[in-house]
Amino acid sequence: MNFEFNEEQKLLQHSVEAFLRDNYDFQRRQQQVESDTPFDQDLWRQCAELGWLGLPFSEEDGGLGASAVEMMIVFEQLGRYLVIEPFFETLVLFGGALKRSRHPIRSECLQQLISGQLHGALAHFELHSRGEIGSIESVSTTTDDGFCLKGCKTTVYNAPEADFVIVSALNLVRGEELLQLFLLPANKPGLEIEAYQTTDGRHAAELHLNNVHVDASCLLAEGSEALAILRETYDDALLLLCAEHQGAMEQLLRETVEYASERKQFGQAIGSFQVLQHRMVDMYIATELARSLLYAATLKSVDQSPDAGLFIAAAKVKSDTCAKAVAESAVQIHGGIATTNELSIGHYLKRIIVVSHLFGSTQYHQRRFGKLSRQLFAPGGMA
Amino acid sequence: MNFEFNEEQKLLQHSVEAFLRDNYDFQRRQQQVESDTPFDQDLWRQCAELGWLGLPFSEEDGGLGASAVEMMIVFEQLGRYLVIEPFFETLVLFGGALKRSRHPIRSECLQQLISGQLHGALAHFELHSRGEIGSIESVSTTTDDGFCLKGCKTTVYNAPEADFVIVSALNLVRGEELLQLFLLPANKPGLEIEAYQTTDGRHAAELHLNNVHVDASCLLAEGSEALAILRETYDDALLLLCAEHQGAMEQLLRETVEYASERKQFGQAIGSFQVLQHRMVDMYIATELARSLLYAATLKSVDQSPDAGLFIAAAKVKSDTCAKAVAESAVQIHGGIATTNELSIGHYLKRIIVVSHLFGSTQYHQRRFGKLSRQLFAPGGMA
Amino acid sequence: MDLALSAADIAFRDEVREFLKQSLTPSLKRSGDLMTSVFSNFESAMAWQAILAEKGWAAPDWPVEYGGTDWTVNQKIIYLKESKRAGAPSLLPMGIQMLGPILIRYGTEAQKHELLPRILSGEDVWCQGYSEPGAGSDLASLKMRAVADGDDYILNGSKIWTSFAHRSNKIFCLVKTDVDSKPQAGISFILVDLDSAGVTVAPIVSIDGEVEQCQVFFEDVRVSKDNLVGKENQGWEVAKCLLEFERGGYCYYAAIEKQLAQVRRLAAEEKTAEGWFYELDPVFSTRLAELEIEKLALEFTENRVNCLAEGKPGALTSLVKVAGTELSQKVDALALELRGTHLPLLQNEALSYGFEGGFIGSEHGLNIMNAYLNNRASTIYGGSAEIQRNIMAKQVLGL
Amino acid sequence: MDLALSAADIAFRDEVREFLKQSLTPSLKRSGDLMTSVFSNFESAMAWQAILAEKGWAAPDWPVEYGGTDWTVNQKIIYLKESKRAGAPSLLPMGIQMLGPILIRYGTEAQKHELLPRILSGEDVWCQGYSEPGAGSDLASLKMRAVADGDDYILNGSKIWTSFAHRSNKIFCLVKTDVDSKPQAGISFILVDLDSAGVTVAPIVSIDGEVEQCQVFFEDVRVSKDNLVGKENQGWEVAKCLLEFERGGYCYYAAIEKQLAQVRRLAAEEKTAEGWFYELDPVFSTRLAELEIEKLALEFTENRVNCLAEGKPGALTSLVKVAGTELSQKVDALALELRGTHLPLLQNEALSYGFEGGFIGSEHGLNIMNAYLNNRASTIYGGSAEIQRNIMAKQVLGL
Repeated sequence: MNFEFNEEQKLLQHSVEAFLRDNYDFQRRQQQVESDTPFDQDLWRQCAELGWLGLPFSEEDGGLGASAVEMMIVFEQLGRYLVIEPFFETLVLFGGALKRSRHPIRSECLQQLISGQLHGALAHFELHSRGEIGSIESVSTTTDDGFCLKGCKTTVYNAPEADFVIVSALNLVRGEELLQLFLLPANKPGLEIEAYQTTDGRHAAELHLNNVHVDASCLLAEGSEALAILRETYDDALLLLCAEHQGAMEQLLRETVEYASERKQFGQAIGSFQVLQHRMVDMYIATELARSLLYAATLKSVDQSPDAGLFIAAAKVKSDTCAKAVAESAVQIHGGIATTNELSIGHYLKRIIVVSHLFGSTQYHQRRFGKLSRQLFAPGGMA
Repeated sequence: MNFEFNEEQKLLQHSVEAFLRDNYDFQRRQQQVESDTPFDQDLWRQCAELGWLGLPFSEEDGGLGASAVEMMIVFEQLGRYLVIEPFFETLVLFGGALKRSRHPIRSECLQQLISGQLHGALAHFELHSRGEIGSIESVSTTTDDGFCLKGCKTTVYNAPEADFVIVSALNLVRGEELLQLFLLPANKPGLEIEAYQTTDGRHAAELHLNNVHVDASCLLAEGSEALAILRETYDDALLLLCAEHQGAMEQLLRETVEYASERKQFGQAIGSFQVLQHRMVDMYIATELARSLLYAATLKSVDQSPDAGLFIAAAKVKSDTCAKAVAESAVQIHGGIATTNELSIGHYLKRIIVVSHLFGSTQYHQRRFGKLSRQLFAPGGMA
Repeated sequence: MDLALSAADIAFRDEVREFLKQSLTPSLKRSGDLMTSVFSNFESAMAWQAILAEKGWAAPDWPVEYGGTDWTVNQKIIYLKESKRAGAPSLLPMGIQMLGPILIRYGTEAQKHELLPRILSGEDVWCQGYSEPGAGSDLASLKMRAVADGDDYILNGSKIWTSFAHRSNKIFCLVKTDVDSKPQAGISFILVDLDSAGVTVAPIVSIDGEVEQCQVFFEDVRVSKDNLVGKENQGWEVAKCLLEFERGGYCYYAAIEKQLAQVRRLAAEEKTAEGWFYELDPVFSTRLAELEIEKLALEFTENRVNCLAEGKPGALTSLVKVAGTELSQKVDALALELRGTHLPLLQNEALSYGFEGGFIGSEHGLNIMNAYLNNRASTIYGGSAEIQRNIMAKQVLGL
Repeated sequence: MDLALSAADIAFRDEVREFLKQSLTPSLKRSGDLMTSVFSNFESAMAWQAILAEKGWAAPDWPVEYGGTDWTVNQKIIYLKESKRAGAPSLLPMGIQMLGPILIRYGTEAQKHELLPRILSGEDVWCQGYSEPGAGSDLASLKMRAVADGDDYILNGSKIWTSFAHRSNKIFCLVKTDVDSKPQAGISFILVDLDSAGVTVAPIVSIDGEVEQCQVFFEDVRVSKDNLVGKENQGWEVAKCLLEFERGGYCYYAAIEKQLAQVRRLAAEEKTAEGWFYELDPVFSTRLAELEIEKLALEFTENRVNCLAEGKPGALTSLVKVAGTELSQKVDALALELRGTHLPLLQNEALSYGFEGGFIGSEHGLNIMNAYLNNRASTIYGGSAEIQRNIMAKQVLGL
């Protein structure tokens, strides 16, 4: 066992951190959030030039074939700097689903993505899914030359900026519901994008499928293949959300300790009050415990270990719980100022709360862990 | 609304407290616990002379007809002084069930009880009951001249000292299980009492019903009447356990604050450390919140309000939770010494843990509250 | 000891219920149901105040001669509880709840005569100038100065966390009138027109995108000495008294009961990942039962405190404030779970008074993310949870 | 970064498993499964130590020349984990874990030569004289004195919380050899025979009725200066080093894994009030899942710490101690629920080594109430949870 990054990984961590430190301080981030454009296209192009957009893709798709560990390193920094550019949506969700498909368009599409010219969104979950991949209601009906899609996808991040959208629906075939994934251009007639800015400074949409007619060629995958694509993509995604949380926790702890050391009340630095000291220690403990599970789950995922799913569920529960506690403590210790738009603290809190509920709540992942645990742990324990 | 005791109630509180202060300090209590006799017969007789054993019984039964408020007052003091004498078992459980029956022996039996000459035990719950009154497995078979009882009652407090035992069993009548309550002399053949001292310093037993043959005259009640007797008796009992917790919490808080003010470490009283101060404040908050629900539930019970059951479940949950937290904090703040037999703190902890699990766990009462709450709260809220 | 309502109280309760039934319009009720903080939105609060003022119920705590009521403590509790339960908006407390009682106790006859009616009528909207930048809970360290100049003072400094200053025309302030004295001495309590020359109001945008708080800047603002409440340099006494009104004048459990009602409503509408309604989910039910039980404990604690103190708030208000705000935050967390995937949507305009347009997601959960975010401040303002615990350690436990 | 075990480690793991399968008798395993504290009962610990000593595995952390092993950090973790998982009793740590490494680092050749073999063989049973009455976590304020008298010291004072002093023949003590110096200076580390004249051992009965702790009294006890470990007045350095061994030498997650296994076993046997098994109860399962997840987080934190520190315990041990003991107490609470109505029964004799008599209730839950009560002390001894947080605030956060 070994929990140290190797030299290349340290280099990657260093260069992402240095880039964001120079290009992404909180003030500039806020200017971007409050501007008319959803994110910084120049920055995106720079990242493409740095090769970062190619990280999670195989070399034959034009990427760098980085592992989950490298992705974790990058997302920790994205979380730390509250980056709103759609790395998660375009690379991990859209790109993640696409790269796992066998569709002829895959390679071309990914190459455009890697060069920074193409954005995508994955529109799978719906109002009632609550994280359960199998639980959607959108319907695909087979037509003469393809399919007709009906339904509504909820809170689809990056949909307003996407060139392509991957959409899921259920097709009733001989009384069985067959899961299908489609790759559609975002301007497809019938695809209505009800866009809004999100509380965490990004852009998302309700995506209405109003009888969207698509060619058979749009079918990306179906059945167990489609399910596997989604499951693997969301497993990756959950891990990277944990990594984002991790970066946020680190930064919240750092800023809180700094603030508490400077801010005076009743004639002394508030960091000298034992109750606040212990609360900050609990932030530290939470951060470290979450980090351990993040590492463990990421490495299990790299190993494609049979208990990887179990560890990912565990990491998500722990990461959500810890990140929420850390952010709430950071607000409490900062006091009123942290509840304003001015300070970064409240923005971390918002991102953490939102992310913690997007793909199923803590309760959901806890229950998922329980089920997987009974399967894996029960007979004689894990090896 | 009014939450003050009236003059008689204050007087009662004062006299019980004064009596215990003079006669029941912790050292003497421990001598009694470590002695050969389960409890102090002299003290019991004194209490009989003071009339306290008659409190919960009606005047026609020779009692004083005190309300749940007066009983609460007494039990708070019993809890505060960790009294091991079987007020709860003989008066509340055994006496409580007996006084609600219409059996001819009732009055005579209660008079003996009130005069301090008779002890009893209520043997209803079994290993798998977990607080659910309807959930027992002991069987009663109808015979020519009575019944034959088989089964096992678990953790029957005061059984080793009881003259009479009230025992429950299910009789299969026309395919329906009929709940029956029997009043038996404790030396009845077949009634095997496997006695032990409990961790909270009292005496209890596993009570084995090895084909106990009883006359028809031993039948105290059956069917819905038996169920009502048990339900009302245990509702009273739960409230008085909360009252006991309440007295324990008060005393734990008092002793902890005192200890923390005196005990020095690192050159200062440990009570000057802010973290311990806040922990003691949380003990105080818990104690007061629990007290409020205890009062509310007791008054609902006096009023025979339709939501009394709901409030009793709520009070039990809150009281158990708070008492456990208060006792654990008291141990933590006292440090190692509180984990020894010498100090009272650990004995409060043991009593609190035991009591919190005897008639169903916190989880059980929480669930019971949930069920009752859905019935009562749902349509338009409470009046 | 008893829980009984007297016949008079029952009659009173029925009168309140009937009044609420008649007077709470659907728009007002919607604003009350979808509150995102302890404050209602400004428009609904003022609209509801106008209705109450007409009925004579706008300031129950004031003496009858000033337009108040002669209600007993019990009746005030009944009124608060029934109003919350019916979904009435909250009135802005700065004038009615805070300044009013102070004027009645410390004000001159002229001040009472002139100002109290204007509070009731809504002509004057007051805000509170207590905290200053860099000194949140630490009132004794305030820096804003009032220097005497003939019959006037010249004010310089800044106040922060002044709720609704951007919607107010007046402010009451704590100012330093003697800088050489000890921290708590040399403080005075003074009334200032916000349209005075030299006053600037800067709104503070909250993390939920709304503005409730402001910072107010004072640059050589001239105010007549007639505007002092109480004597010069005795403002600390007035301030402490007001803090007690602020802490005591709130019915936490009724607000939490409303939160819980919302949670139950959503739990009957929203489904878990397993496909059943949340209200049928055992884990969710257990968490809800836990909080309902805590609500009951708080409710009867507040009742006890109110009965004990006969309406006069005491040290126990610290307990109630801590227990109330912390419980309320636990209910928030449960509500987040129900709102689920729609949490990123802050649809602030859909929460405004009289809104009739469209929105995304369930209407019953529209305010949940806002309320969660806003309510983080409840354990900070008005004496943080830490300060309250310090107070209890000292005053109650003698540590 | 990887989680992989090397081929050598896998072979080692299999060797450990095979050894445990062969050597752990049912009585030893029962004692291991029904531990009521961090200590096994004395008899089973010594019996297991004898078996390990024969195998050469009794003191993995010692150098090979003194009877230790050359295991890597990973191998030591594997060994600890497999031992716990198989239900092996714990060895008493005072000799092997604490004094041994101290002697190896600070002892004279004579001390090492004479004492180390006697620790391994079980001839010497050591206890630890650190805490004194009135100074639990505050080691710097100790009062026990050693006054030089020729080649000897004369010892006077008292030590408390000396685990298993009543079963030991020797004690290592921190004593004050220079009373005029600053608190942490003037302390020496000395070895004492418990059968010396003037030593009295008074057992302390715990709230679970067992004796693990003692108080030891020293009245004019004469000890040769040869019994110093390290130099006179330099005991503080030795003590600090030992505290780190004490804090670092424990595998919290493996013990918690065992607790959780017991909970799962009971949950498969015990039924809820509703009549189904606890393992099928959604609320119970959720609570269990919560704790299992926390256990995993702790497990990989301990793994990380062990890898980082290459076997040398550092400041992160405070984190592990706090997280480990507090989690362990949460598992206790869940176990109480399962034990239910049988909690009042402390059947201590049924927990003794080799016991074959009868008892009441499920055997799998026999130790639950004892373990709960005993484990309350885990957040107190060895530096309380509060002290550990103070340490982290200072050392890690720089506050």
